[in-house]
Amino acid sequence: MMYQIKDLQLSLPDMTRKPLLGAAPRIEILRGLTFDVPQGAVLGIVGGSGSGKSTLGRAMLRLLEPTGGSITFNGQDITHLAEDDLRPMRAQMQMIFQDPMSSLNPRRRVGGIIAGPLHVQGHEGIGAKVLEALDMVGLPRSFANRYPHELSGGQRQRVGIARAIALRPEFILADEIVSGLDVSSQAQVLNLLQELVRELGLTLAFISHDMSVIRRLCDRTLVLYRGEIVEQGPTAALFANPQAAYTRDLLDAIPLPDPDQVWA
Amino acid sequence: MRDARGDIKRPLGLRLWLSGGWLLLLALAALLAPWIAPQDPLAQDLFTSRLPPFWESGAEPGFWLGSDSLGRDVLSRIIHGARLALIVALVAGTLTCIIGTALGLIAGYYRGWPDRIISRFVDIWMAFPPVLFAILLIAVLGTGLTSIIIAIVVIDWTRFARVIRAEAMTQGAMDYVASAQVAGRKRMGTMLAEILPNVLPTVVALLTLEMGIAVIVEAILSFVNLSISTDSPTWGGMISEGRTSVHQAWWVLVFPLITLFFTVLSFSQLGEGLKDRFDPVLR
Amino acid sequence: MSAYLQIRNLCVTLKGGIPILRRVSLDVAAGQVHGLVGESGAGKSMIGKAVLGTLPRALQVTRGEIWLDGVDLLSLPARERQRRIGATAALIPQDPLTALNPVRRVGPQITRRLVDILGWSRSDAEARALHLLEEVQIPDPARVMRSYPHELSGGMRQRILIAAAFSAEPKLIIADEPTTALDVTVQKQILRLIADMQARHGTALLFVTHDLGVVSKVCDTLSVLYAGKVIEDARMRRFFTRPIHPYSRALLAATPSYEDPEGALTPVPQSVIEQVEREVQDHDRRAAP
Amino acid sequence: MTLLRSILMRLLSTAITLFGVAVIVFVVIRVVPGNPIAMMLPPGATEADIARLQAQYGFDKSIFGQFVIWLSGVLQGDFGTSISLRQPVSSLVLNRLPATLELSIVALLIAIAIGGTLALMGTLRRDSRAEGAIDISAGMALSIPDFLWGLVLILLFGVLWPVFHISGRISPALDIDFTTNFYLFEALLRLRLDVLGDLIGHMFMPALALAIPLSAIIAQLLKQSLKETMHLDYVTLSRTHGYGETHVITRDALPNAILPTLTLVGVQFTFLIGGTVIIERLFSYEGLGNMAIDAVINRDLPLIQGIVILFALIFTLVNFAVDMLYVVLNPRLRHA
Repeated sequence: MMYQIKDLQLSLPDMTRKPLLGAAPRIEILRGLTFDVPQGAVLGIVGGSGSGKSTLGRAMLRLLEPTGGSITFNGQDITHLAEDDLRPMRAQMQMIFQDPMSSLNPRRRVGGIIAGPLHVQGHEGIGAKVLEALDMVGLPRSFANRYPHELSGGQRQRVGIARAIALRPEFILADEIVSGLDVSSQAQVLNLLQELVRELGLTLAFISHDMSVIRRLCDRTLVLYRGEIVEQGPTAALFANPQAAYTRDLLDAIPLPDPDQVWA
Repeated sequence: MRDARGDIKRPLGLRLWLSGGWLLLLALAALLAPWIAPQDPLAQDLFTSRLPPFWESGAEPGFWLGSDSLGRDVLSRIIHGARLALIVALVAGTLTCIIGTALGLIAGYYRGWPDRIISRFVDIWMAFPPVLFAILLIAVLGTGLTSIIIAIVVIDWTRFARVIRAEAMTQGAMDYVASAQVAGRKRMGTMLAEILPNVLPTVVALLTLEMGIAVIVEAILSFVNLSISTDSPTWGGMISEGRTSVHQAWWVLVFPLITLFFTVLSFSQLGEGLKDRFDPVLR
Repeated sequence: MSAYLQIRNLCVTLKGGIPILRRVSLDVAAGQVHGLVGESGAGKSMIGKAVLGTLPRALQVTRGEIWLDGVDLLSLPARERQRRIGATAALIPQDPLTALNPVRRVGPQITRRLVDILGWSRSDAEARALHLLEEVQIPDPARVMRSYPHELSGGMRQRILIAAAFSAEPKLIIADEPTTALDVTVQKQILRLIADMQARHGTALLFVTHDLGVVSKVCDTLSVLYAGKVIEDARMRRFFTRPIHPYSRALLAATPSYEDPEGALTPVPQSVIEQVEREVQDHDRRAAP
Repeated sequence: MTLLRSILMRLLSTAITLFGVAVIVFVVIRVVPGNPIAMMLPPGATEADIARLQAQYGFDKSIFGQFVIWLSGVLQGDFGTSISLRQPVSSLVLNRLPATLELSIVALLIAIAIGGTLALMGTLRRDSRAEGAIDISAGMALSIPDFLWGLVLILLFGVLWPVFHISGRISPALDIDFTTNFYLFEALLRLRLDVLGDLIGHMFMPALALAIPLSAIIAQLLKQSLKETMHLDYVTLSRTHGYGETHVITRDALPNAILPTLTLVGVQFTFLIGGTVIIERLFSYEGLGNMAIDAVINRDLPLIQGIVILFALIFTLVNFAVDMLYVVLNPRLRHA
């Protein structure tokens, strides 16, 4: 198992309701999640706004520290590991962010952005690895000299992917990475991701609010609703025979590009 | 905000050329003062007192911009005064910038207790009227170049700390910072390699602004006779003298004032110009 | 004159001459929903903005006619045009979070145009607003009228905006991506509400969206745009069963549908993009004097 | 509840800040070289005389001891006695305060009037040459500090075209007995238009000098904020309703756009009040700032302390008032 997550809880202090003395009350974002991510799996995490899916992603990468439960990555408990101890493991777990405008440093060129993690993790032959990563995501090598704001939305998202795969991690978390894209760029990015998973043997967790995209890409799916897992299982089964009422609502609400769909 | 600024077509080049040109001229004047000043700036001669500038009747050759009530040449005093003004601008501006930026970055990026301490000091500092604070410090430290520089740094570091703290907080919330953490970068490394380049254009604009302010602070201190000893010419000292005799000899006030005005304006416009010109995101 | 809205040869350019809309023509009849589809930058929102007179300052209409309820808006002086638009058309905006003034209560935001622009009495306007809030299924409308926008959820605010849009019985409503900011379950409710209200009031509706799924649920006819040019005009059912233009076919092929997970998801092929680009250039050449 | 809590938090924070200011100024001025007592005695005073006075002013105790004495006095409203003027600091300071307050408030009003007008004009003519001109002139106006504007104004309206008084607060020849030191306010209440004119003639230049940089800041911030608000959907909606451009800007965009400007203007207003120190000196205007500079030059420790604390108090009160105004204008906070 790549990830074993047991009874994961996470709450954040609500500073707007902090009393004069004493601690602020906490808002529970994740309320006890238990699931596994097997080696080589593509796991879809789906839910509406406020369901806690992004918080879950950031907890899995330990950008946030859980308040309860445990996260085991490759057999090691990382729930409360200090940042210094996490650092060497970071090479194995990477992330692609939702908004490439915010996740790509505007004052670095594309080449520098992709090289960043390689530098930090002490790789050698960085120049060659950067070009290789650009090749893999289908961007021309000349893009290494461009700034992020000179690229289109789909191209920026490819830079984000290139940065994540340059380290050749075992696990990648993709947080809503196609939600801001047009359908044609979305199709390109999804196809690219599918290809990379196959070629590099990646394990992928894919966060999305779009059931159609999840269906296309993921072999397992987990449905979140207000910080709880309401349903999880193989994607095909979950779509064919949804158990939870919320899953059924979600599926029913999707407008398919099909005039004959009964949308009652 | 960025988009709106990008839409406005500004004569970028002209602004940089004018402000840079004036400051260069001033720097040359300061460096070459003993050789290019037509008169000894300290030489007093009651026979040449209150001479008008060259185009008025009664002017004397060699006193191009006239002379003050003690017969000292206004132009020569302005040229010599540039030395002190520029030294204060460069040294005090740079020191203030380094200290204020460092504290602002730490407060804005690390948050927590460093932020609480630094912000508290900023609050206290903001409750002082700056000019009064400066005068008070000079009274304590005694007059002199070093005292002026120390006073400026002690008073104005908050200008950088406040602005840079806010910017660092905004930048710290961006995903590229989270991305650096995912890559395993240390916090100090992220601050220097990711955040600092993004606040640098603001730092540059603040730095040149601060240089202009340093010149003004020096002038204000000279104005209330608290700058450096009276035998070196300063623009503020000239303005102070000119203010009292403005009805008899307007030129004693006007020429140092114009010099000061353009210098302060050039410093601030230089910063804005550089910021717009060399920021890859704005272009 | 059957159509409430007729657009003829509408050209909009960026100052400096870069074309944004290239001779767009379309009709929307009473009781009909017309979809405007295209990828970002195709100019679909600009059509709605041109009709409502809210184009960004950098853009200008260079030629064409916009007939709204029998009057060519572009032939009217600016002040009168804006009044005319206010009396006959309405907008359902994209983002319910920024579409209500945060410092004013909800009620006056619905009623004030009825009073200020259309000369209703205050009590009539309030009665009308209450009635419409009930019609869009808002519980306790009297209380909602007195609330500030931040006290209401996104879905609730979008309902209020729909009610406000219908308040003056407009001939035409332009809905600009009205559900993009909402969760999919809320989107369904809102889309249904818009469709119901539109049918009940017999309004013409111009529906701007990037989502072909949404189009298939609410539109009767649609125009596909690319680079400010209408690539294909179609009735809705015909478009989804027999799209004519290769670009339309490519867009459909790129849209994921969970019913056919194994079918390949095809990005718009380069050859199609080249073809459309050629067509746009030919179009410009023919249009040039 | 939340509102009350945040008010309490603010008061606590204000108290800490004021305490910090008191400590710093107390320590700093006691490092000033030179014996203030020696300066006030006639030549030939004996050691015993000096010691007696030292004891009278408490200068024979340690800095900490002096601070405790001073602080307990302050808490009872006693700020000590001025060394140079030999009067209680509190009455000296309170006599001068109205002059400075009037000057600051008039300057603020001028700044709001100029800045607000420019911002509205710039928004009305946005993306045009007129807006560019406003941007450039505002950018230049705010980079020149009040001190220089004061000198420029003296040249313009005192020498070139002498229509205003370049020094003082009021012409001594005027026949009026004020009961308060709020001359402007009192002249207005008593409808003494001649006195009012004379006061304005004195106040115009220093107030304008203080107002110019602030008006440029207001123009820039408010215009920025207005332009951002003009892109919001509710403003677009209002346009489609048939409202004219002026109505949309003043009625729809302005109430919302003012909020972000307001907080920054609060801080800038404290800078303006701080600016009165040198501006009062420049125009020989008899306010607190002018007195403060004399106090420093005369090494009048109790007076310096009193003035600095009063300035700090005014600054924190201004910030507090701005925060309260923000809450009142923002329904999101009002009901929280």
